[in-house]
Amino acid sequence: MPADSVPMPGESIETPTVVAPPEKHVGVGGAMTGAVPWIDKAGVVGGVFRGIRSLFSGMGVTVGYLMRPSTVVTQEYPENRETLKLPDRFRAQLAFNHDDKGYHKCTMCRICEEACPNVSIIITGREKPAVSKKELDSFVWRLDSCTFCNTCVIVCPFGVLRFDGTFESSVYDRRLLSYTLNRYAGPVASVLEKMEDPEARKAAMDPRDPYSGAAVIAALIEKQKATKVSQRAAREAARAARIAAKAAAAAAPATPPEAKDVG
Amino acid sequence: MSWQVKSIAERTGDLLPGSPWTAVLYVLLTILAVTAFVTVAGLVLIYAERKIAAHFQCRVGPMRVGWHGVLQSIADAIKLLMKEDIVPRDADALLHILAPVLSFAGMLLVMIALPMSPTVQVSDMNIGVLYVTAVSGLGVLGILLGGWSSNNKWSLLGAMRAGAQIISYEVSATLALLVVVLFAGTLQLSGIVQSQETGWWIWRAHGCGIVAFAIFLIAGTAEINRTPFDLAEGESELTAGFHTEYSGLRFSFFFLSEFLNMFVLAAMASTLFFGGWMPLHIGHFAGFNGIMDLLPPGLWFTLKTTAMIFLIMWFRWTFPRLRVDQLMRLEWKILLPIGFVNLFVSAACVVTGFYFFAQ
Amino acid sequence: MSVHVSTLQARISGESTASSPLSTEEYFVNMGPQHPSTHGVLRLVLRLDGETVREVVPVLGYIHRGIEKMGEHGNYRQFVHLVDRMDYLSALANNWAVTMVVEKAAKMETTERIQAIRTLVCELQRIQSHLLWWGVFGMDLGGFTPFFYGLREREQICDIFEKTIGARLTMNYIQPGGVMFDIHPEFVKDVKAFISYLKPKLVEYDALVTDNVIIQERIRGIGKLSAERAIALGATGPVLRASGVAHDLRKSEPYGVYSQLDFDVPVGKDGDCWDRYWVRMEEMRQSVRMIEQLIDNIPEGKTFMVKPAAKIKVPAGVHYSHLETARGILGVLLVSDGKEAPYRIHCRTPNFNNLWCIGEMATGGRMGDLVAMLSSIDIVVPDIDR
Amino acid sequence: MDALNLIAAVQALQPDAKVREQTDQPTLIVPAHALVALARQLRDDPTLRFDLLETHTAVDWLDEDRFELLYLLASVPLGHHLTLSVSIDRDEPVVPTLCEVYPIAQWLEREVYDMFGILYDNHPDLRRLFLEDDWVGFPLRKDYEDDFMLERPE
Repeated sequence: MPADSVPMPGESIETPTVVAPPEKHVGVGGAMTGAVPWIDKAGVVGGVFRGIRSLFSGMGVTVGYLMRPSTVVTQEYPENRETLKLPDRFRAQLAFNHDDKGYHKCTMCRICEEACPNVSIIITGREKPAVSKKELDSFVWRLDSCTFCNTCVIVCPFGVLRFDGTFESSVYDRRLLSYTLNRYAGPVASVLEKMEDPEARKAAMDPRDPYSGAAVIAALIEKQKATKVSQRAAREAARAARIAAKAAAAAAPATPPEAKDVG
Repeated sequence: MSWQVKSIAERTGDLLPGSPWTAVLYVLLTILAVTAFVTVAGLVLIYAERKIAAHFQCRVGPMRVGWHGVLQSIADAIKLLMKEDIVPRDADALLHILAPVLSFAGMLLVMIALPMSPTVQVSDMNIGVLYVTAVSGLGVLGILLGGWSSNNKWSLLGAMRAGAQIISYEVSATLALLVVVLFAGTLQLSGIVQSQETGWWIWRAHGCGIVAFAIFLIAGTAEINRTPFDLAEGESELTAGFHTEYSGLRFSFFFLSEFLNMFVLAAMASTLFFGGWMPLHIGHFAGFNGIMDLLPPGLWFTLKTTAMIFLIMWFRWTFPRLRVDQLMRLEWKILLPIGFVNLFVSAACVVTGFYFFAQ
Repeated sequence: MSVHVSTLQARISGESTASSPLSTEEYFVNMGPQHPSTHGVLRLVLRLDGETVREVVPVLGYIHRGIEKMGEHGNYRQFVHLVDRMDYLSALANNWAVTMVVEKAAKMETTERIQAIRTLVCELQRIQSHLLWWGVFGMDLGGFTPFFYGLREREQICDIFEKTIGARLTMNYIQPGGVMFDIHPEFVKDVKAFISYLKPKLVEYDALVTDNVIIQERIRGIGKLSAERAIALGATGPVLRASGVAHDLRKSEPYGVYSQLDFDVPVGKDGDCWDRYWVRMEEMRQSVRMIEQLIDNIPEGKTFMVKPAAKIKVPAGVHYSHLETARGILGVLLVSDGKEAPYRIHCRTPNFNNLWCIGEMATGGRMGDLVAMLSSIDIVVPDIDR
Repeated sequence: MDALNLIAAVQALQPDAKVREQTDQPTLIVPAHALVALARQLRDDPTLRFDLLETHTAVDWLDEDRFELLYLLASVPLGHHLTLSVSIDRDEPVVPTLCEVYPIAQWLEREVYDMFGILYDNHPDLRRLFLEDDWVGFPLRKDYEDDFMLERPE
């Protein structure tokens, strides 16, 4: 490309542009910015009148809304609870899809737990599975750390999870923000439905308190504390080894000449 | 017909004829009356501002306390009374405490000169206009002291802006007042009202009145630190300007005096240019004047003042703020020359008697 | 070698440069971290001479969350939702920037429908962002009412997003391989209703703010930035375009379906606050134009090309792609070592560079001008700090 | 200008520059001492005109014991891109500053100093950008350890 055809900044390549802010300057001829002494500026009277007119047109806009109370957009929240309808997809609280009988389909595959960006989902299994191989004990969801990214919902292969619009979730105790989503511990719906005896079904299921998540998290934290101590010890040992190795590497080239000198 | 002017002073005299306690009783009654009025008017104004602002902005404003939030101001007052009263550690404590009182006192003192109806006026001085101009200047002292004593750079900036602004605009406001004084031929506020018996000065003075009114309105808005001239507070620039460091009761003093100053401005504007409590009269057209007289003068005053207040609120909720140097240019390069020319023209009108219904 | 590491304290304890005997003592004042017009937790240390600004020293980091470090600890899909929290007013564009670099690096395919939906929601969000900016701009200049009008219209866009995306601010909608949901059945109808609602409002905005004499006097001729300086300071987006440089990635390196759309790039002349204001107002109109062209022509097709749970493997190397958000060029630099998590991920955010211009603009101006300039740059602080 | 021509043109200016593999933009590895001179040439050359430093960041290659500095240049009028890559020793991370060529580098380099501890020679105002002045360590280095850092439970 020849140098003289190079566009300058501003005249960039084949971009259709709308240039130039409108020239109609409604200011008072620079009288107030002080750029030009106001008497010298031609058309200052017209400028002043245009300026005043612009003020009135602005006042017209505001008074227009004052005169029309129908334009009020305020929603008075607790009063409009009845009519307030949030869209279906609104992400406010994670919930389990239980079928009509109250069964869920969670197989404890832990895909959602892995997909969760910040460990807001904690899944624990039962110690002694009664019926099937893997049985869900509690599916804990931490509202306090959830970012509502919806990833868990879309990755779930069985459609167990959904976000619903129950947005009034404020509580006075932070620990209450850890919910146990499953209503019972035990096998998945497919296993339960194969069981003919309703009593056996009931025996396989263990009711779960929605607010028992805090206990699960507390136990997890205790466990992590213990592992963290050992992890830190290992890390520090590795660090010391690294430093020692580096020191040795630094000392190594220095040693031979010394030896030479002695020799 | 002519209105009988009878102030509280005379009425107190009727109550206890010849007693030496008259003066004491008079002072007590005045304090009670003015304080009660100021409190009620302040609460009403704050509520009105919030509601009007809300509807300008497609909102509903306070709705929860009382019917449509009518008790909101009272709830706010209680809240402000109960708040912690903070004096910053390195502030000049005495001046910090004194500043809101001064500001409030300036506003209260103006209040006693306002003729709200022929019978409701605390003190009808023969130098009324001069008194109002002088005493309302006291408010700026409170603002300056408050900003300076807070030991905060934002407060200081706000106070300096306010000082420069109020003192500058006082000049224009006074020039506009002088126009009416010239036409009325008196400084007494009740006299000015009486002089408008054949029509308001805004239309009787061949445009001089309109120009003077416009200047007075602009300068007055600047004096009471409201948008578009709220540089002293300058919420988006100086956080809160001179009252950044004030809380609780002391803040409410500043707040209340700001709102009551708006009332004072509106009352002065309506007194000087719209006849105060004087009903709408057209010359010596007795039939029309008689119909207009059916409404009591107190109501006329209230209506005019309310309209003025609404206008000032309308400005505030429509316009953005000027910059500090533009503010000064507006005053010294635009308003002041116009004001002077206007004064000369009106003087010529008065000398030649060239205005409507000149006696 | 002269590497000297300084501190903030040393930086702001310089001597007064008062030159004439008339000039007063200069002083430092902290604007922020909590200040109404720094729009968040930005701190500007100002050296003032009376009302005149002599120097601006931005102090950043009050909302630094280490998003780049967090990105190294999760996989690519998990990084997408983090960038929502950078420039929260163009969360969708942020999503798209990450998605774009991941798709480009991992050679994932998309359909026309996906690209059209992405373009559509991003343009809607550009309007949304500019509306909020317009309101805040009015408020920073002291007029309170524009703020409510701007938010009122923005609310409608948020409602549209709520229906389709399920969130109002932090969307996490545009994902590597598609978009999280197909558009809501009522989306087209809602957008059309909104567009016809917005058009008269834009005229009203002109009456209330654009033509207002006080606004014009306040923002004309202040905060000037020449084209050369704007580029040298790394400004992008409306700030650069207001200086007269028609640099818009939607035109120069079209992504999405921008190449099929007919729109103009608004360009200013002097690079002052007024030009920046005007460019943004015009951009809203151009976005309306784009949406009108697109809304009836969303092609059919799939909206998610891969299984959401599928792992994304990005070949080792350095990958970079950028796009135009409401504030300028957002680039995502991805350094991969072939594993599931990025080795290093860096976001080139528009606000970071745009804020850098404030030092040059504001010097010599007044306090009130500084607020107008800061507002005309349209900063979003979390985007600066990341 | 397309990638091949671009690389040829830059290599004509700086013969030491080598092409970096595994990138999706034309990327050249440049020795640290030649960086400033090359950047100035790139900016001023009328056929190249890289007037915009789009971003600058570093990568910590812990295993190879080096920092890789990436300078992403773009040309606003000509619309092409180029990345410069500079490798420096991890133990002595000093590199000349680009502040004089691209003013924006002042902040970008401060960020990189803040996060990686890379020292910029002749930088006019080198101090931390995001973190406090008394922060210990450089968070984006791969060997940065922080007891408060959240870890994913296994």
